[in-house]
Amino acid sequence: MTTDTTHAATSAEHAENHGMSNAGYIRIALILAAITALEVSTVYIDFGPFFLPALLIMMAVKFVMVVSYFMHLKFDNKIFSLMFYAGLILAVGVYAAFLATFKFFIQ
Amino acid sequence: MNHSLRHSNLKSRVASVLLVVGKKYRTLFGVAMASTVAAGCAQNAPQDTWQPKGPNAKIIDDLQQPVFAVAGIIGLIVAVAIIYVIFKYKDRGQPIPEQTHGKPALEITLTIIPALILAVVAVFTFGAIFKLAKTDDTEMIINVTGQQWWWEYDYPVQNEFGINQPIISSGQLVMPVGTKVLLRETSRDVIHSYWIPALNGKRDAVPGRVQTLRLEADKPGLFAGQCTEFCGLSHANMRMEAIALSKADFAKWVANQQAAYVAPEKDSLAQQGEAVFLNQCVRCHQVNGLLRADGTPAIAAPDENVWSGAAPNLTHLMSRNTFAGATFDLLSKQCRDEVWNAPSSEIGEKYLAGVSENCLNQKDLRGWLRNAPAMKPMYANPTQLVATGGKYRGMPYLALSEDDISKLVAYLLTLK
Amino acid sequence: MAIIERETEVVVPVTVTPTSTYGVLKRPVSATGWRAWVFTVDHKKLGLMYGATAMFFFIVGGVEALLIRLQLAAPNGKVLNADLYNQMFTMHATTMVFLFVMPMAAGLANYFIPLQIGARDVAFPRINALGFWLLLFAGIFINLSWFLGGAADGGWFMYAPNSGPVFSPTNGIDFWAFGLQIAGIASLTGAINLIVTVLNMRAPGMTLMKMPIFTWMMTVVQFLLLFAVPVITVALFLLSFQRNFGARFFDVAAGADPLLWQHLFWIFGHPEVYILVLPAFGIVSEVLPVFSRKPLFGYPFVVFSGAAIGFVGWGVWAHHMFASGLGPVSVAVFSLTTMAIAVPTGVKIINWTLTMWGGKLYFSTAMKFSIGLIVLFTVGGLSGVTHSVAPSDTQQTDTYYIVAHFHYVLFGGAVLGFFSGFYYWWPKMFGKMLNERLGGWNFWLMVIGMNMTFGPMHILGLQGQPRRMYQWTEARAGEGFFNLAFWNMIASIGSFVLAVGILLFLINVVITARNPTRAPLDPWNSRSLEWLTSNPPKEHNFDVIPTVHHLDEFFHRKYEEDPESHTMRQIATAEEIMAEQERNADKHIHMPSPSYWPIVVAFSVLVITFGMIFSYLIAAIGGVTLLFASFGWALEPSTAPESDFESNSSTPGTALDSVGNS
Amino acid sequence: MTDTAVHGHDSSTGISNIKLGMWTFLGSECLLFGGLISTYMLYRGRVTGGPRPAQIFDIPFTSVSSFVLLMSSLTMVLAVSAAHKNEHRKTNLWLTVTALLGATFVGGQVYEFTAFYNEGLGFSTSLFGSSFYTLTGFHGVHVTVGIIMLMSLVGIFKRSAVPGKKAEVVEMIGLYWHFVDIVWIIIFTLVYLIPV
Ligand code: HEA
Ligand code: HEA
Ligand code: HEC
Ligand code: CUA
Ligand SMILES: [Cu+2]
Repeated sequence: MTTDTTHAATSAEHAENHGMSNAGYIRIALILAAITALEVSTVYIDFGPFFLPALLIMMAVKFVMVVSYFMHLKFDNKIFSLMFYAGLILAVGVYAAFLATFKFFIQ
Repeated sequence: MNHSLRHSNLKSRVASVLLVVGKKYRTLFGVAMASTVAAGCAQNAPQDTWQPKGPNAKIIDDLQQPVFAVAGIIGLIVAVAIIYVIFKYKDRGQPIPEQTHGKPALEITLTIIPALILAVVAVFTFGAIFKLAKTDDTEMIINVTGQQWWWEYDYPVQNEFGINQPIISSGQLVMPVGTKVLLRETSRDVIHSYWIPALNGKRDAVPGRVQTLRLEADKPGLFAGQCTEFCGLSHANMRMEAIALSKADFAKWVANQQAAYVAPEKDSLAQQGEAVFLNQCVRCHQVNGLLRADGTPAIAAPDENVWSGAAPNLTHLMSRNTFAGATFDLLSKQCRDEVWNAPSSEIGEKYLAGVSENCLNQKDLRGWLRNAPAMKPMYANPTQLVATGGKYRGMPYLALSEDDISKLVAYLLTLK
Repeated sequence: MAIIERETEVVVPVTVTPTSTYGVLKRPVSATGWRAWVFTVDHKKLGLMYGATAMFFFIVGGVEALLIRLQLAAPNGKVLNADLYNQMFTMHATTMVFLFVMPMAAGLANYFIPLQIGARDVAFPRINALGFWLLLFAGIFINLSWFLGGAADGGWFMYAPNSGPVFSPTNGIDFWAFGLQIAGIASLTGAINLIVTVLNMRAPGMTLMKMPIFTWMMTVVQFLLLFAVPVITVALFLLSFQRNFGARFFDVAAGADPLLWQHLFWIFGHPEVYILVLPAFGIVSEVLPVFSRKPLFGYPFVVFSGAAIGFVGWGVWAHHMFASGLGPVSVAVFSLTTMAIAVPTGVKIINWTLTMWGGKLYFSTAMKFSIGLIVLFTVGGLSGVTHSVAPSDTQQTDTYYIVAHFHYVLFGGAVLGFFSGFYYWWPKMFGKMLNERLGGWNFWLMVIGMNMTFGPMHILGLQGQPRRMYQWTEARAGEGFFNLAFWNMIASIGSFVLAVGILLFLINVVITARNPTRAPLDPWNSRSLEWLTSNPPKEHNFDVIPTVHHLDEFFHRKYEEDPESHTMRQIATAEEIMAEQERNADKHIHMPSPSYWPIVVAFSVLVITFGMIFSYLIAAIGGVTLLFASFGWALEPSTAPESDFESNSSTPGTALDSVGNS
Repeated sequence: MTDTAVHGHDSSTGISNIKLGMWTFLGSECLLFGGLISTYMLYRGRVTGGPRPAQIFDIPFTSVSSFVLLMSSLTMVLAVSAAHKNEHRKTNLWLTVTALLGATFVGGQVYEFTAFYNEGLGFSTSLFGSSFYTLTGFHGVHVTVGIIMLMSLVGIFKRSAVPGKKAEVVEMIGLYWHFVDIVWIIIFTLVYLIPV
């Protein structure tokens, strides 16, 4: 269990888990670019009531794609996902509740 | 039985059980806290939270007494269990016991019981929260503004109470009994909190917001209160009192507050005092109806001198019993006691008498005029007011001569 | 329980430390004397340094508290003026919370987590050292404000807009805000470090559900820190930007809502209170089983309830704002969640009681403190439940009833827990036993003193005495013998009883240090892995990394169940087990080498913050230093190359000596 | 195990300490940026003086710089990939490109800030101003720190070959970089695209 063996273990893990070729990355990037274009289009095209949900969904999709593929979370040990998503979900939950209390401000 | 818990049959039955338990074991909570209670409490502590004097405070009290009792009982159970274990299982040379790792069934039971107790408490809590938040049954509105370090009351025009022009007062809140009064609170600088324990819980006065607090008194009386949000240097000296008057007495009070200004008699000391006042005080303090020597109305401009932008309106100063954030008495000790210890039925009369020359607490009022910041910590040293652009927070030291002070006192005494 | 120490004469395994310096700049060689401490990256030394720092600040905060009590002993107190009083309680709370309880917990976590999980150090030793130095500098920095124009005076939750530049024109709050930022970085790095350590460096066989409960509770605390610290970081940035760069965040004239600060502070602040108390819960959960000779009752329940407290603790923050004007819906929701949190906490109380139930109780001082915690924390917890009933809380909030609540949970919880830990672990940390008789006095004076001090505050509060008042007046004190004056006086006297109790502890420490008798290897007949090391542990902790088969591994190496009577029968002594360890010791253990960089980096951060207050030029200098120090850090390998290690087996026991040097 | 050298601070699970540490840190950063974003969301409409968001935002411009930052994530991941394959020159190349794209983004932000300032939105102008500059400024600082790290890495690699761990170091900085990118994904939508 020296540094070297540990490192060997991790790079071995990478070798089999990398899951993506450079072409794959480029494909992801293209999808991301396309979504961004779509996002920006909402400024110019009126999507009516779908506007807000659509924007938020696109945002979430981009977010998850970068995290899963560029950051390898999809292929890596689950514990990394746990650490990151715990923070993310907590943040979303707490801050949503926080903003909600301002809305519930009744008097 | 308390009316606040009378919603449904089941609820009220649970409530009455809790209440009986509550009354019976009222003191146990304190006992569990290893203090001698009940007998140990001060009598007539003016800010006692366990002596409601109006329906809103009663809603709270009816809710909290059973909760205190339940908490006390649980505390006692834990304490008894620990003492029992200590004596029963102390090391008497017995063998090391079996290494058991717990009994899930017992565990789950002992988790569910507290959860159920709390669920019951929660139901009543919800009821009380929404009852205390009601505003649609309001009968009278008073605007309350906190600032460093005193409270201003502003009674908007409400003809049904004889209030035909806004009344502005400070320190002591005067209200009619048996009337659902709604305070609309805000602040001119930092957060303060309005609290008259006998009438209701606290509500913060937050700058930029208007927040409401219901008050209602059952009987005429004087109720002490204190600002309870830390608001800087003189937070400790930001007190207030609520005075509940019978409806008739309240009408008299209103009438007096709206009475026209009576200028002091010619060539009296008071008239000289008026001149000093015009010279020194009116830049901050408004006295309605006061005219300058040239006959124009004297309008105070506190916003140019004081950071919060206001100073107490002194038009009817002597109708109040206390001054400077209810920190000091305007009444001498003896006269004060007469008002405060009067039976409920006589309070109105005694209070409406205001401050006469004989009853005036000369010492404190003169001290105040001599050097206000020495009596009550305030930001009044001009060299330290860079951050406020030279504006005071509180009343400054004015370097008045004793002569002027005497004149001013004479004048202030006319402001009934 | 008397265990005679047996002289073992096995080959002492050696820790090899590099003998030459290397790296871009020269690297400190593990030495003796002050260098051994200042450049150390050893988790045990850092733990002790955290502990000593925390203890120092405990006394500072305590003396501040005594001044407060002196002032309030009688009406119209004249000991302090209003301005000074406001600084005093602000700094009392800040010191106690951020510079005593949190560092003390960090110290114990540092010292014992690696030992309890069978590791040789933490995951990032240099970051560990950085954390300590940042904390120390933060403490010094905040307290320097006393001498540089006045300390912070806004109360420990520093509500806006009262904390704004207009209402608090001195530098005190700037010191406070920047100082807490530094302490925040320290906590954050510590949290990351310990989380990784716990997740990644457990000895073989130690699954999460075999982990000692102290480590578990500390892990929950680290997660709370991990997520709570950034929230106050944001709040402090907003405040500092407002105070120093003209931002408008809490400027009502610009339309700001002062409740923003309250939310941000309490989103941090409530998890914070569990950060303060869970370490103590962990200690108690170690101590009670040891002195009951029984495993912790319902270990999984205690673990999950700890996690549940940590989790639910995120959804209750607005119970500090019941009077702020949230509106009834929010109030109702937060009232409910607050009640909910009493359930998992109750689980703990119940499990501790049941752990003792049916045990074989030995009342050492450590045990006394733990039992004291159960009872006194419960009192504080129950008053907490009375606050959770929002309408009642509007009568209680900002009165001494609240002050009573939080001192019962903080002093009766966190502080008693720490003292339990001190008595329990002292032999492990210093190889000496604290005097038990003095310990008894220490315990009783502290418990009596604390009840005298904080018990009356329940009454004071319910009688309507608001907190944070530099003076109280007889006009509002009521009549009768037991009026507010009486209870205030009792509380003040009590605080001095308390001080004497704590003084006895310090005396005990001195006496113990002078006493040459060394502690036996396993004085308490303990259960968890940290006792599988010598007293104090060697630099590399374990001669062999243990393989774990049980919860309470160490106990199960010593005892076996008698199949008939179901009682436990001893099969080995601690000495035998240790001797066995030494025989099989790993031959060649590389420990991380000391480093200059942690203290340099920490110091540059200190310089930057000074500069933020006094001159941007200084800040810039600090920034440049920080940049270079970071490069130095990054370019320094965390261990020396193989060739730099040289066996120093000729001087066995060096590691022990250097730790014992304290 | 007994005969090999045992380092005191090694992982016993095979999971890299530093990577786990990095992810833990990023989890924590979610609450940092969450707080700043929430503050902005609360205050974005509070404009007592100075321009409103919709009056000054230049969506096409920001879209372009957002796109630049997004693409820097691609180059970053290519650098990581090259590092794992031990392609030193490619690694350095992609790292440099990433840093350049990042610098372009920061440059865009500096330009944007100047433009807004000239249109009357200062840090102290309004709550919108304070919270906007704080949020985007924090993000900008994160990007800048990332650029410094990338450039330092290139410099270090050029001078000496960091043995063994190189790929891991690149990967860590990559994680940080991507995180900064995803924060911008959120900011771009919530701040710029949802009108006030
Ligand atoms: C160690 C720190 C700590 C801990 C553990 C707690 C624990 C709790 N706290 Fe406390 N609290 C503080 C520190 C702490 N608190 C501080 C510092 C403040 C003031 C900050 C300031 O204003 O300066 C404060 C303030 C505070 C308030 C705001 C008061 C106000 O300002 O108006 C409230 C309101 O709900 C509250 C509630 C609770 C509750 C419900 C718990 C619960 O977790 C308690 C749970 C425990 C028990 C209930 C006892 C054991 C349980 C059983 C035996 C089971 C059976 C029980 C029942 C069925 C009830 N606390
Ligand atoms: C962990 C936290 C912690 C701890 C341990 C304490 C410990 C103590 N606290 Fe503290 N306190 C707080 C946290 C804590 N407090 C907080 C958060 C507040 C709120 C502040 C605010 O409102 O902003 C507060 C506020 C507070 C107040 C209210 C002030 C006010 O509202 O105006 C009071 C008043 O009595 C008080 C008293 C004490 C006392 C007597 C102790 C004692 O237990 C101290 C015991 C320690 C010692 C006595 C030191 C031992 C010293 C020696 C052994 C050396 C002997 C030397 C000499 C005698 C010179 N505290
Ligand atoms: C720069 C402004 C300023 C000037 C000038 C000033 N005051 Fe004041 N005064 C205040 C403020 C502010 C308060 C409220 C202080 C407090 O209670 O915290 C106050 C309070 C008072 C009170 C108590 C009022 C109450 O209802 O509680 C009296 C009486 C008083 N002043 C009289 C005077 C007299 C008489 C003069 C002139 C000689 C004077 N003041 C000059 C600002 C001023
Ligand atoms: Cu106003 Cu406290
Ligand atoms: Cu809380």
